[in-house]
Amino acid sequence: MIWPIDLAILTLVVIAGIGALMVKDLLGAAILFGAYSFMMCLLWSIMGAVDVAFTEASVGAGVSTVFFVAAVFRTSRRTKD
Amino acid sequence: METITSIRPLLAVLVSLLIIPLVVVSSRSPNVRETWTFVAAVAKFLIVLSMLPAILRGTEIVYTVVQFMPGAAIKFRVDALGMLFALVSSSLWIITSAYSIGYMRGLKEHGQTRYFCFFAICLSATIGAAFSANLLTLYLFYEILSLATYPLVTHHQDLEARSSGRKYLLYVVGASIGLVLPAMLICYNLAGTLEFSKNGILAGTAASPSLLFILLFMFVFGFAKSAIMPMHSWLPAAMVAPTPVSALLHAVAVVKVGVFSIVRILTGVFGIQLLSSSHLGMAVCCVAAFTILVGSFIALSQDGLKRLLAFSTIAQLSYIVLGVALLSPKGMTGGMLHIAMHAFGKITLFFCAGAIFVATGKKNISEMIGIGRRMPVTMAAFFIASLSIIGMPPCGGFISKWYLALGTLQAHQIGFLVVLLFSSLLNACYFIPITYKAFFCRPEDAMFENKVQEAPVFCVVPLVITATISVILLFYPQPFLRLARMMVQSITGV
Amino acid sequence: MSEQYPALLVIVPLLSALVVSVAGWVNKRWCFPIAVAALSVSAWSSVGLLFRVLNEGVIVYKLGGWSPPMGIAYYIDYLNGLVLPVVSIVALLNLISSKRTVEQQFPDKTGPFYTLYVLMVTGLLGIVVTGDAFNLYVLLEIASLTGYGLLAMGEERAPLATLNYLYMGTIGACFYLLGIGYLYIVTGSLNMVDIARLLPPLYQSKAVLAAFIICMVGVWLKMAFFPLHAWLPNAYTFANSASSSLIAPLVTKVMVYVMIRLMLTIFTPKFVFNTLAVHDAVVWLAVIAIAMGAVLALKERNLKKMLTYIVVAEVGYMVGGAWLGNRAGLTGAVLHIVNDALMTLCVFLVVGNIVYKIKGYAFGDLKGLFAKMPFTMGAFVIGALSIIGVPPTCGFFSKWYLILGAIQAHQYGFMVALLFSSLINVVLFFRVFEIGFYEPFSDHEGHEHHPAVMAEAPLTMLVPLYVVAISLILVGLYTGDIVNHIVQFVIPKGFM
Amino acid sequence: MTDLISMVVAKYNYWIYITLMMIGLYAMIAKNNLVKKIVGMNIFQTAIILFYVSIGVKKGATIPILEHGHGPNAHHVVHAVDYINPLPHVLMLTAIVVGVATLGVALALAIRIYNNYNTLEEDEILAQVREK
Amino acid sequence: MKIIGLIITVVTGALLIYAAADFPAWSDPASPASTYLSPHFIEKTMEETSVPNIVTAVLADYRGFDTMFETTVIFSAGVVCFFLLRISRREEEEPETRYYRHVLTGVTIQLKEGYKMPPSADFERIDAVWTPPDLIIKTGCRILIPFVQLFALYVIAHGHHSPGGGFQGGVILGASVILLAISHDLRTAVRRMSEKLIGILCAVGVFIYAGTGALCLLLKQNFLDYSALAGVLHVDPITARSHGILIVEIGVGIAVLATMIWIYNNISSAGRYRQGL
Repeated sequence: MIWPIDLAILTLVVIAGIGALMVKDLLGAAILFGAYSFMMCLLWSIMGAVDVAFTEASVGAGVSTVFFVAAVFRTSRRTKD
Repeated sequence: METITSIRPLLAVLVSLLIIPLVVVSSRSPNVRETWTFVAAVAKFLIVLSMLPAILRGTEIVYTVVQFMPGAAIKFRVDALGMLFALVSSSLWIITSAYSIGYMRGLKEHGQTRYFCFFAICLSATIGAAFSANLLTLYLFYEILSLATYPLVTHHQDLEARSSGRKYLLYVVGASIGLVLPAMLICYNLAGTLEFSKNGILAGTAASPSLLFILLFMFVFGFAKSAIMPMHSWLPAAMVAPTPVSALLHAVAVVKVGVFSIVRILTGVFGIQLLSSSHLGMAVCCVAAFTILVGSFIALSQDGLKRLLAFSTIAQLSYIVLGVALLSPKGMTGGMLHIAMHAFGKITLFFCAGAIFVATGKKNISEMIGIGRRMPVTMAAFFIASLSIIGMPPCGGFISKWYLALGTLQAHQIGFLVVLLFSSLLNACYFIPITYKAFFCRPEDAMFENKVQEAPVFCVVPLVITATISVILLFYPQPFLRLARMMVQSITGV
Repeated sequence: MSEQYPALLVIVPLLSALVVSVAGWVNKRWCFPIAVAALSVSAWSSVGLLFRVLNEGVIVYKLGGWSPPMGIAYYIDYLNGLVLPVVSIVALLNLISSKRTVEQQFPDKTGPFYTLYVLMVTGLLGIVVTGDAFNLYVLLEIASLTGYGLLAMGEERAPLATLNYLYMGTIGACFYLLGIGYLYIVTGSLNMVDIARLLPPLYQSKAVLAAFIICMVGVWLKMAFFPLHAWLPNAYTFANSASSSLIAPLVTKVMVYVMIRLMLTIFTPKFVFNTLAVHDAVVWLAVIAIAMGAVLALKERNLKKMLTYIVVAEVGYMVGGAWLGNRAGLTGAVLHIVNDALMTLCVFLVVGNIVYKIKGYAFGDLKGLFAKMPFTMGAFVIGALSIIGVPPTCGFFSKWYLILGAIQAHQYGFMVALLFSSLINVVLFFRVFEIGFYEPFSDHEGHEHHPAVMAEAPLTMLVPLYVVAISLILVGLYTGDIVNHIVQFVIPKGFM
Repeated sequence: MTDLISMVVAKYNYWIYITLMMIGLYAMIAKNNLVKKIVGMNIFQTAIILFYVSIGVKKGATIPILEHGHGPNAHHVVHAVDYINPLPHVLMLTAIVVGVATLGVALALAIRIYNNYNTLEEDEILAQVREK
Repeated sequence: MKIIGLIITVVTGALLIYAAADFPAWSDPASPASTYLSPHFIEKTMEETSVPNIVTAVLADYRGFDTMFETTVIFSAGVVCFFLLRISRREEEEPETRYYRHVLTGVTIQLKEGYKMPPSADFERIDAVWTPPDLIIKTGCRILIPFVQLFALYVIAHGHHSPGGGFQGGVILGASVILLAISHDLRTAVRRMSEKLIGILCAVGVFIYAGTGALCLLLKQNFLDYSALAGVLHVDPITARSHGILIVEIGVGIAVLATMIWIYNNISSAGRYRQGL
């Protein structure tokens, strides 16, 4: 394990997570959440949890994001916070 | 003491429940419906009566239905006191059923099927309470009785009935859940059993005097059906019920179950040794004496006949409590005997009030001047019954009062003797004028025509019977006196 | 076959949920009979299991043939042996009773409804039967997810209330998962019995302490223990009556079971009551829960919502009883799981009948109900008396043990709270009775004869209702046997 | 002090997981928008997954797939220290699935709410409810 | 609410940080989690199940019961989404005007209420908000999808030896159909996989899993004990376990595939099944 990469990804995870919650647009939040999931997936593959990472890549970064986008498309992008 | 195991106590309780489906099914044909009620009433009385010889021999009949935990079960034990009470209430049910038919049909009341159903439940609960062998069973039937009486009290389904029903529930159910239930559990925790025993289950436990004091009054006030002041004000309110309900329940079954429970608490849970050694009996006596006097005074100022009878009942109930709480053998005998004597007297009075209402629609005493000319039989019965309540010969009430008076002397409590005599005087003050005005008013004051027009025969016959029994009881007070004596003997050994 | 009862209990409903789902696409009329058959098998096997437990003691069933702690195992002891029949029978009765409601409310979606219904029961049964801490989480999620689906179909406000439930439920389940993770990190095991074996040397560890707190908070969230109850009233009130009468009786009770399981089996009473010694505080929380539940119920002018607050108060009963830390209290809590499930089912079935006929459950809709639906209201009276705690209904006896436990533990606050809530319940229910009985007020002393127009619910709804109502009394009468033969073995030896 | 620093450094994964979890929890409680709450819920869940995966990590070990599983050297001796603990991974596969299932249900609910009230902001919905 | 949230968060966080102090050091090979159960799995998996990917073995065999319910969770999520969102034909109001598009020429015609189009392969029904799909995306996806699906099948089949398995493969398969729905439109995707098929496939997938377990039960073994299948498959019990795992992974794959599409269909069209994204 290369700790600078590990640390960098951990930082990115936190930033993407906070970003997904802060951004004032739900579509943006959905995409940032996808990024967050992808970072998480990288983190887990670094930790050796390949199956978990694979699942997260397909579910978290893939299908979940699609669900979010679909739901936002069917409702509204507007958010106050 | 010898005991027999027999299912008869349970049968006596269940028989009136079993006819309820039949009553409901035959609700379309009133005659069939009333026949069922009669069948049940007679059957119940016969079952109770069939146990009498055994009890008089000095045996007890025991039957356990379910055992919940050690010392707490649904269990029946028929002893002399329970027998006394059961005899009174089951015999009066037959008479009240007849009276109910006359009253309800005479007034074309609605919901008669409901009325007869709940009446039957009430009687089951009363007999159950009379035969209960432990506090839990007693509580069970006490609660059933409270709830089954509610639809009867509020039978008219109008605003007044609702507010009275609220008051009734607040006092009776509120007190039993709020006071009796915790007191019972504390007892169970202290003694490990709830079974009534001769010496009292609390004797010999580590309860401190202050705890005993608190427990005693939780019970005395918790059984609010006994209408000990300040828990009395539901009783006058409950007089909105149809008169047969007031007659049987508020003169006999419900209120007597309250008093009966207190007697059981005093004799079976605390035990007279404990009560006399801790002077708790005195405290109960004081409360009872207070209730007797205040109740009588309030009765004096009432105009509504049923309200007057209600306050009179409040006072009379406390006689029983006073008698037992005196802890002297004679006083206890008097108190227990008063359960029977007062029942026959008071039920007659209520029947009369109902008969007057059916025949004339009058409820207030001030409207009854000269009524003796129109309803001579009813008013004659009224007079006899009021003599019984006052405690004058030739009526049964005299015997119980006599024993009570002796009891005060035996307990060296002259103060309570004064209370008794004074309250008898007050009783006379509020009863005698009614009869007097009914018969001996000046013709120009009379509010009724001089023409005999009695209530329906179903109303009149029962009250004549009960009045007659009241008189007979003076000359032949058996088996009630014998039962009361046996009970006292088994408790005190005297 | 009887040695496979533990598997049948969960597998039969699971498989038939799938069959129901397919049947929903092929022919909708098959869904209901299949669901009934499945739950009947479950009920049968749960009763069979209870008798096996009574005869043989604890039953271990190894799933996949792997012995624990490698694989997942079912442990059926007296505690879940008692709870299983309750869950399956309650679910079965409610299923039969709600047939008409479902057809009325979701004419096109009976297939998915029954699928979710049976899946939910699968989840609840699985929670009760499993001996693996993580497996419990998965089943918890099945029960929750299907529950969200069932609850959200209702009135206009139902989806929002359910979404709030979903947030809270997810937090609760995740807390539980996290707590199990903490236990796993210090013990390395997921099997409940195995964890209990490994824990004693670690009692002083901060991680174990945190695991316990987190698990408890999670479970409390799911069971709506005050002050974590905010999601419950709305979610249950606005749901359709078929779902609320499944979920209200069972979910909180099953979560109480999980709490008792955590306390007795995983963390063991020694840790909970001796090492931790916070039970006084929890009992006081329960006191507040009971009091607040009662007071909030008093505020409501709506029958169903009133009942949901009573559910909140009842949760306080059970939590308080379990945390009293003595035999009587725990007996009361376990007994109350059974009794409260039946009581709540009874009153919610009544609400279901009322909604089916009257299409409303606000107090204003209840006028004249005793005349319109006398049989339904008769059962309601029995249910109400049981909730109030009038003998010989079962509610009295669990209250009896709870109060006895409170006295023995010198927790007089808890005793007062129980009595207070009983009294408030009297007020609550008699208020409803009054409306149903008096209003519209009869004129002039009621001497008129009103021909009452009966509009009673159909027999398929009344029969299950009366089965429940009568069982309230029967369970009450057989309390002694239940306690002597089952409940007293639930409590570990050496417990006060 | 060095103890503290070394503890902080040695368990930094745990700190990150706690941070993420608290971010998610805060969002679920405090955010006003329903979809934002759902995002928060998913962050909360993934944080727990991160925690579990961190439990499984073992220094000097490789991914939990046996080398030479089949073939000529199939049945050589396997040492536990060489492979990462697989159990948390298994558990977390389940947790991820549960997460996506919950997400689907939550979004379905959000869409229904939007159909009823035409907004996703909780305060606006509550205002509409109160008006009725 | 914000302040309450902050307080709750801080308190919870403080508790967790406090507890983390007692954790074994991170990535410590001697921690209880690494020394208690996992060595058994790592060392015995090959002997007992003949599956090199330990995660797969534990997932589908040792803890196969968990995984069965995991599949059930996803199945119930699908049913819940359908139950909540799908607007049945009875409730659905037909739009007053319908639009049809001639596939070859792109000519769009509008039909007022009451008129119906004769069924014809040349015309396709479209919605009012229809936008022409981008040719590049359409063609690109059409080429991509077969490869995605092929890879997904590989992931399922090769789950014994490499990362992956039924769940991941199923998600990817589902994603390929979702990709079709996104790149074309929902009607196209639904035409390929009808709603009824999806609904039945979900149940069938879970049924394969649970049914395999139940089969073991019928063969006088405990539920999900795949070694019972040895007699049916004519292999030794260890290999039977390996095959059993493959069977249930296929079941998982089918269930997940169908459910993902189902959820997407319902969410993206809000239950109307007309225009997707």
